[in-house]
Amino acid sequence: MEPEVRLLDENKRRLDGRAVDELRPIKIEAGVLNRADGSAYLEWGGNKVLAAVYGPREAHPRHRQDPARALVQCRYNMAAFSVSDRKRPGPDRRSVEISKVVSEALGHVVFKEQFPRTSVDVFIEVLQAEAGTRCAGLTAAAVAMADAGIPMRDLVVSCAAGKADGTLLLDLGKEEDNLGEADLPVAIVPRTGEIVLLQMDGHLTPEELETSLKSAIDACHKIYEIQKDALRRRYAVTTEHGGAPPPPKEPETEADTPPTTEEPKPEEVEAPEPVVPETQEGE
Amino acid sequence: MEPEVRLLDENKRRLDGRAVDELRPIKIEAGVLNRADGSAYLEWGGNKVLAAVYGPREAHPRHRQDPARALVQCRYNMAAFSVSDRKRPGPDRRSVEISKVVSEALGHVVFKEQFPRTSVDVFIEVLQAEAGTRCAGLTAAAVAMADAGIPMRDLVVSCAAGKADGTLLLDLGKEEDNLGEADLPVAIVPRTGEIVLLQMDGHLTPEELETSLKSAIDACHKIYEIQKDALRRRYAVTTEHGGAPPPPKEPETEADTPPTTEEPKPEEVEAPEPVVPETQEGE
Amino acid sequence: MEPEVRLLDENKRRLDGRAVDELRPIKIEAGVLNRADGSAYLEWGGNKVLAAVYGPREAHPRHRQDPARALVQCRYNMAAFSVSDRKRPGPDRRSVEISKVVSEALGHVVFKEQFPRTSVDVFIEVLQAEAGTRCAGLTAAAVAMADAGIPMRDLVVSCAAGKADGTLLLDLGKEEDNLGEADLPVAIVPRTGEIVLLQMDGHLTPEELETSLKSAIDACHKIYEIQKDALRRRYAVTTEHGGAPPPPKEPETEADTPPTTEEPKPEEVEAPEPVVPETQEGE
Amino acid sequence: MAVKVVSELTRNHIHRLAADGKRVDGRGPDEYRPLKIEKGFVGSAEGSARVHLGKTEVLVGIKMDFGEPYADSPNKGVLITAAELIPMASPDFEAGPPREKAIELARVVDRGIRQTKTVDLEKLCIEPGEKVWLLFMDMHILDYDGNLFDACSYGVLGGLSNTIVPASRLEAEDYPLEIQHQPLSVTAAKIGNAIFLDPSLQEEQVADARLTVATDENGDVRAMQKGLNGSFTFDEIKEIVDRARKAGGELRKQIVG
Amino acid sequence: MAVKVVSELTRNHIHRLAADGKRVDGRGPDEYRPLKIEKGFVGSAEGSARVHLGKTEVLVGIKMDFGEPYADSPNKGVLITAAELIPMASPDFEAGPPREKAIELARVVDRGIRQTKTVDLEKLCIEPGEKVWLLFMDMHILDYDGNLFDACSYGVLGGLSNTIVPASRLEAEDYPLEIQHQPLSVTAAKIGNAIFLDPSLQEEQVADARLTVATDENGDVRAMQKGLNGSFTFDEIKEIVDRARKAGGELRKQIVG
Amino acid sequence: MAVKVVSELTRNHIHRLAADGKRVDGRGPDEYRPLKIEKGFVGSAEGSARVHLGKTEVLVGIKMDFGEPYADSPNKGVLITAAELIPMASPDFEAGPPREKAIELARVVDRGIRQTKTVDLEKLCIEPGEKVWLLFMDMHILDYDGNLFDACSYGVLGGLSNTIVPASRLEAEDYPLEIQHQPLSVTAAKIGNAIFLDPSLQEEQVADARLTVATDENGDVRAMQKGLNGSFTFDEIKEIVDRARKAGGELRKQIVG
Repeated sequence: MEPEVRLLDENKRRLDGRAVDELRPIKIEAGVLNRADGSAYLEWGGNKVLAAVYGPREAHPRHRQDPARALVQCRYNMAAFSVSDRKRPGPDRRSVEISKVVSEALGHVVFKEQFPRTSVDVFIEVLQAEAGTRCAGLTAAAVAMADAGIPMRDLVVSCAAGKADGTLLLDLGKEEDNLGEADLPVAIVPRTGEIVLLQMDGHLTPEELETSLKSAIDACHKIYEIQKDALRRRYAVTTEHGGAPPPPKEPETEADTPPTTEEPKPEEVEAPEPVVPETQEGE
Repeated sequence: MEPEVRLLDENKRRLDGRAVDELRPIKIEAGVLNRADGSAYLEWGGNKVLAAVYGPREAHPRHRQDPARALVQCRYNMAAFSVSDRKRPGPDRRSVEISKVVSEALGHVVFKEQFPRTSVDVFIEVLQAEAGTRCAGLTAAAVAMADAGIPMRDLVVSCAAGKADGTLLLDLGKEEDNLGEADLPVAIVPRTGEIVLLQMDGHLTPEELETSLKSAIDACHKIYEIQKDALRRRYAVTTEHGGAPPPPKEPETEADTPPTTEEPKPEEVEAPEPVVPETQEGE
Repeated sequence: MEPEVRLLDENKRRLDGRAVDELRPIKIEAGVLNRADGSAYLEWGGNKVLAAVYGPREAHPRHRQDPARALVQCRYNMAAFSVSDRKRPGPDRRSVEISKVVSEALGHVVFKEQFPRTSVDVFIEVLQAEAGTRCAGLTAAAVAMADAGIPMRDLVVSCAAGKADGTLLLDLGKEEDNLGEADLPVAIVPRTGEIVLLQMDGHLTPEELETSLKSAIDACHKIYEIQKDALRRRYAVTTEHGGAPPPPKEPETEADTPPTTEEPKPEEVEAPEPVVPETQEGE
Repeated sequence: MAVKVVSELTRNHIHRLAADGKRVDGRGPDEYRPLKIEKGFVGSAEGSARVHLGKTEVLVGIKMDFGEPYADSPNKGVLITAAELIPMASPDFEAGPPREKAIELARVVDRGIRQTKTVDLEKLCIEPGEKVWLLFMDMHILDYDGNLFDACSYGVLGGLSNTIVPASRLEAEDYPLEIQHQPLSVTAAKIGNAIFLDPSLQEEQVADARLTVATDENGDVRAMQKGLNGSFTFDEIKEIVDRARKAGGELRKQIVG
Repeated sequence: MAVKVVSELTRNHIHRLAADGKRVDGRGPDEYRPLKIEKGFVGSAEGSARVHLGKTEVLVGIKMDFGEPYADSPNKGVLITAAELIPMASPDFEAGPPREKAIELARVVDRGIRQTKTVDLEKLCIEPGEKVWLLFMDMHILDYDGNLFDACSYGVLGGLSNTIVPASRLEAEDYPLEIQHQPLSVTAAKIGNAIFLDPSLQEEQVADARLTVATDENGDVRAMQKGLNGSFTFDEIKEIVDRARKAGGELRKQIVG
Repeated sequence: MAVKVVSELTRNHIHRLAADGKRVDGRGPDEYRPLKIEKGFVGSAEGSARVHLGKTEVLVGIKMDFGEPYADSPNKGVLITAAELIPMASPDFEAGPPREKAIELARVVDRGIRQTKTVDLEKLCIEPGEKVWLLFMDMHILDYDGNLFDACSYGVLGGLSNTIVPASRLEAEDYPLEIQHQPLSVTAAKIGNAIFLDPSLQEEQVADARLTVATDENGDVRAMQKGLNGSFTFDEIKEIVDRARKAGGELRKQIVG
């Protein structure tokens, strides 16, 4: 794993010119599909991800229904052509695991008790992949859920930090991910700072872990602004996609908050302007 | 696809001696199985096909039931030993597609509204295959449905036309199918001439397509007579297969019509003596 | 199949030193698992087998329920690491067949009519395999069923006889099984001598078959004592596995009979002291 | 497969007759239903046989192809047996991968053929360790009125006995497959205390236990399989083996001629 | 897929309009919904096209890899077509292996491409009998508002027309895949006695019969597929072929243009 | 797997205890249940360990075989990890292919082993690009009373530490597999505001969130996995990592000795 390729130049600039604590460019658009109850398209560096949400709808098969609350069920899928070597269609073990942890993370913010016996079905399709697809997919899925008007405490937002070439990096790119020493995908609920997804593989000292985790969390807050902006644009426009967008199921009360603030928590600190420390991240 | 083997001699005779507009020999026997509600055995050139029908019976799984009408569900299957290279048991993609188009074609003639929530299950087993098995199977299946006493407007009958060696041919044989330029399987309801199955692959000009389609339709009318003859023989004999055949579920009213004429359509032109034009066919 | 390895020396001693009519060492322990309703661990020569029983519990899927009686459903499974060449996880055709015949054998002794619509689920896991695993598994399963308090007429006990190197042998070992001429697994209900499992493959004259069958049956009676002993020990101890064992669902009435004698059959001959004839066995 | 229910009336009727040694269709205890074997029915197969056993009908096709030998028998061809209980044959059969009933059927028929060394697998070796003949025995059940074990056993033996090895694919001449032995299974059903050979479907549905015994042309036993929840006594086993040997001898004449 | 239910009201409304030759969205009988093709959308694919046909959206990716040729065509590359009706696209689509609808879709699109010899498979041979290019055409349905046959047909042709053969993996230079023909499918739906091209989902749900016709740039027919329980007359077939040729010509300009 | 229901009574009881920092079975917050490891239990495996962690029991078998390396690591052996939640172990486990719970378990345990470079995969190369050792780590769950992540982690490390490479199959001498590092996972469950290590099944069923941390013998972190719908604060993560490092050190002594 000692990379022969140098991933950082003498000025600590990365292969794609980024600083160690710099995110790849991120672009989100909400409400891009017609059939789904809610949807979002996200580009994050070379990642292109689509998320769609159906529900709350009757969960099936029936025996999976929970009589006390809604299920939040995510299916993460990579298109066959999304990677260099064609991926066989259908879920592999990696996809199954990602679907599970993403479902758990999204489940935290949904007011599940309001919709017993139903399912909120979230579909993430990776159309083009370039390191960090689970973070990209989860971030897109939260926007799609808001677009679908699913009552939620807040959005969920995800970003990875990591280590490559001996240096802590934010939001690992492809080579950094392949040749790097550690990857730490994180997802948080921005208003509370709660960590709802956390995975790690590689090699980090406890101190490095703490620094990386903080760096990823800070980046999440930045990405949160992009999410909210996408939702604001979605409900500002009316006919861009041929026809007025459906009103969200929950009325929007404030212009600058997403339509998901069913239960505002005024006592919580508003997401501060994130300060990305001298660290680095990646998937 | 320029065949090195010549498929026609200088007199326009085909490899098996047929004229361009000549069908292979066809033989049908109705009521050949004991357990099934209706059945038929068909030989068509080198094809040996068995069809069996069960139903109308409760459709299952339940969630597939249609509260307003019966389903007509066909399963086309090739025995492992029916082709030169042993076929892996179980449905392949080709079988799934054939099952679908055959189900749709047969569904057209069944009085489905009389049997809501049920299924008419049709099983086609290809025991020996030699080009044109879907036409053979569909033709046998219609006889088996009549044998089962399923209320139907009419039989369905199928034949293919096509092109090989630059010439339009009726009812392509094995080499003609493998080396030929086009195949056009057709199924009709003979009394009305309605086309209920139509597939094509290859290369035909619009004029060739029209000629071939006409040729296949004309051949269908000839085969219809063989179908009716099989049903007449079935209800003329009593104990050939050990035991009297079960009476059809709908009473037979005329000796020379199949037991399927639940709703006679006297205004429709009786199938004319088919005149096969100077054309040719195949699968 | 003419073995180049001699499986017997000049004194008719086998590779592992056994006499032709000698069983491998057998050890059974009942009640070894916590979650299962009943369980047993068995070592038989190089075989290590675990059996667990759940039930009677609601059978599912529902459409498999029998309204008149309980199902007895056994799943025989080999751990991937139980054989020299790693076995792919999941049931192969051999396992499916063994599960079927073992289920049928165990089903004979259960008072199934007492528990309509339920299932008695028996799980046999082969942890280490060395010839004769179905006999080992079935023998262990019967003890686990008794441990679970399933009302049974009697235990079931199993042993194989066979032929190798031209000689009839009891309880074939690994090489004897691989290179031998015949294998005859048998299971009986010891109190009545009824034969509830019988399979054979190889080559035996009718006389050899009779002798082998008798030999296997006699051995079964010996193994029955080991089964009963395991159950006696199970209900004599109280806290060996951390916590008192659950009382069997049916009260134990006699100290020296297994807790399964729900319906004692005093008229039946008590299992006689088995006399193993000059024969031999194997799987 | 859903649980097969037979009316209590039918069950009692068959059991009452059986108590008198009588069968519902009037056959004697060891009497087989009419057996008809049509060999070479399938031209696309290397060998085949269509078997009618009463109202039960099976079609067996033998196919041969090239393949690799198993690592532990590099100089032997490979025998592959499969049974399909297609839904055409019975309202109780379902489409889909083989369930336990089809698997048991294929394995028991295979055992009879394999254990008897019906085919000399070493003669099916083409290049040791590299290339051997695969011999596929596919059993297609067309009409199910009981006793598939025997019908398939006869179909396989019948199919093998008219198989032509397609050696011309190897630039040699085609030749008939050599059959070394003629194993035949005979199946008995126990109904109450009666034991009948060749059980019909009705008999199978009310039977307590089933025993299939495959014997070779010398009357030696090559494979056995007991089925169902019931039991046999030691003496019953002996008796069935004896009756199976006798019945097998007569059936063999009809099948291999 | 569960049975799709449309209200009787909707059904009657569409049928009444159709009786007057009118469509529920105001289109003319042969008028296609707005078609938008974005080629090269997927950078990780050798070729790709994102297609919007009205509110229907599909993404087609073309991937190339090395593989072995089929035994009966040792000097030809291999074309592999797959469709995924992912549950994102419709509440009626389920996760899991492709069902009959997806299989039919993939096979019909494949037939159009293959029968037209759109790609010269012999040029995809690297080493005869040993190594050839596999050409994967994966159709990902993202938003389902009817007429997948045509949307996928256009996506595949669009994707192939911007495919770069990654020959640099063979120490050669990458080069654009050559397209020999431009097959395009046109799909018609019959509603009562009316026949409309490019049926929307609503129209599909109430249609009696469906016919897809793939024509090449010369207007010759290369593939056809009739669907649904209804029927066509001989004259209707002729008419549809004629209309398909005309419509195909115009669509072709937009796609390969 | 059906939804696991725990009575509200039990749930409240455990939560009330947790609010006081107490556990339902009287253990301290960082106290593991009794751990018993029996190495070499399975003679047919190259290495094995049977683990009792309280009433949870798992059996891990290590098998080695020849195979081909991955194309992108031609000089490395291949590690394959699988978990079977067999229905023997719990009324909630079903037969069949592994579901998401088993897949997550296998992947998380695998990650700990792989990321720590516990085994030097380059030493498992036999012939670069051609032939390498496959190292199968199969985890068989026999009795399920919670915390499978840790029980399996210990079983795998225990199994690897007594694995003998069967080099005699290559005409060499068998030798013990070298273990380079000793990763151990420690799992914490959050119940209300309390955090307990080694959750029992009852605790798992009422827990809000779960965190598994695999550390090596230096206390560095090698793998983590958060589970369940609940959340952790930044400080809780730090605290758990700290407690995991301490607990891991003590457990390591028991396992690798």
